[in-house]
Amino acid sequence: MIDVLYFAWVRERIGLPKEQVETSAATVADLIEELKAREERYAAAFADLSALRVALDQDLAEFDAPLAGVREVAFFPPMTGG
Amino acid sequence: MIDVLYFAWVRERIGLPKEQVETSAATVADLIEELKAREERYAAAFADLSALRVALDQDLAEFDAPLAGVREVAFFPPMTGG
Amino acid sequence: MAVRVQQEPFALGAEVEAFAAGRQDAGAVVTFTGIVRDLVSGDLSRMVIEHYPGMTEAALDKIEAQARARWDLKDCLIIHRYGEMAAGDMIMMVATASPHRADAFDAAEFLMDYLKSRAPFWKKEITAQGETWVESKAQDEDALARW
Amino acid sequence: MAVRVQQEPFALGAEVEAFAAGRQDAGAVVTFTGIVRDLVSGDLSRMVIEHYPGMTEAALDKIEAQARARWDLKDCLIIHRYGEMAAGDMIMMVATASPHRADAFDAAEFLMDYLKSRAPFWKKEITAQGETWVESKAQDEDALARW
Repeated sequence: MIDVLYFAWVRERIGLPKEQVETSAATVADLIEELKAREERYAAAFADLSALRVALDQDLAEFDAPLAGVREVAFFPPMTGG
Repeated sequence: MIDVLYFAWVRERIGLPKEQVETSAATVADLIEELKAREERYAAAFADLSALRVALDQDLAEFDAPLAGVREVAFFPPMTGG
Repeated sequence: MAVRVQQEPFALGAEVEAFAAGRQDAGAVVTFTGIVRDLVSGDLSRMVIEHYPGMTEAALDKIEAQARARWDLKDCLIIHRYGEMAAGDMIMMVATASPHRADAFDAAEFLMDYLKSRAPFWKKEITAQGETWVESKAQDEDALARW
Repeated sequence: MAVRVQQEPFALGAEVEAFAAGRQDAGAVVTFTGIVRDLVSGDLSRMVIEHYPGMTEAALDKIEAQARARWDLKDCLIIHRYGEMAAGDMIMMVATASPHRADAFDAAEFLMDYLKSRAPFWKKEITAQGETWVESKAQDEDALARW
């Protein structure tokens, strides 16, 4: 069981800020494939990975990063602070 | 007749902030030679021109600049504002 | 050294005054303040900033630690707001204090460059025409390359 | 746009607050503040700043006009004090406001670099050991080359 968080337009497109996902995905990319297979809104949100960023346990990561031991995955667009 | 101003250690070395000088010097360098010939304190103040700056009518200038039409000459060390 | 992530406004003048007051260890203090611009002239617009509680503080702490490791900083402050703001409202500020003018400037620019692209904030502009998520700029990502 | 040369202290917080308040035309405000450092640790020291009345204002106006010609500045402020100051006292400040963060930073650094070497101010440090005119640094002159 893993917490999956969505922010900004990713959150709006998927329609929720957070959910718990039962998964045995080995990497972030695998998890994304599982989510895309669920419903159209996920497929839409994850259509262009170059427009997305991912954080594992609140640290920026790559899409090929392993999920072993990870408790929180967050997906969001490039940040626009400052 | 020209107003000659001194600032910072130039003022302290020469012993006054301002004086009127009767001169027919063609350039700043000529004026400096006239002043140096006057007294030891002038010779001391103008000993090293690389440590000095000059302004003509409140605008930075070079030592070979002409004095024609100039009403105010100021000598001072490199500036240390900020 | 302080990092604050908050919804409520901050008092820029009081913050800067307190940061710089009586500072005898550092002759140079630089501040940057980000303000909501009225992008759509004459239009009543708002901005909403979303953030990632927990990660935001961790990211800002990390950016601040990098700045302190890299430059001679006697003090450093980062304040960033989230929530709803109107045009003219202050979004965030950074302040740096150093014995060296170049260090104070460079560290403040570094903090801003990293904060723009590495701290989990997202801006949304709301105007009469609708809502738009602000897109990140390639030049903001490129700005990181100089450090 | 303002240049102020004055003996009396200025209120940094109030100045920054007034400069940035409600500014909808420029999302980026940068300030630099120069403070008297206690160079001789534990020693009661003072600083005296001499200037060239008339030329000082003209030089600062010129530097400010150059900055405005070069960057997209919506506003610009220079305050510089002269006379006697104690460690911890504020000597001067500059502030810049621009729609672009890089412009606000660059213009503030430009103002500082030129102000250091081209505005007629001279600093003298007074300690128990005596009085010393602060010497200009080669690096301050070199800093002008980048603009």
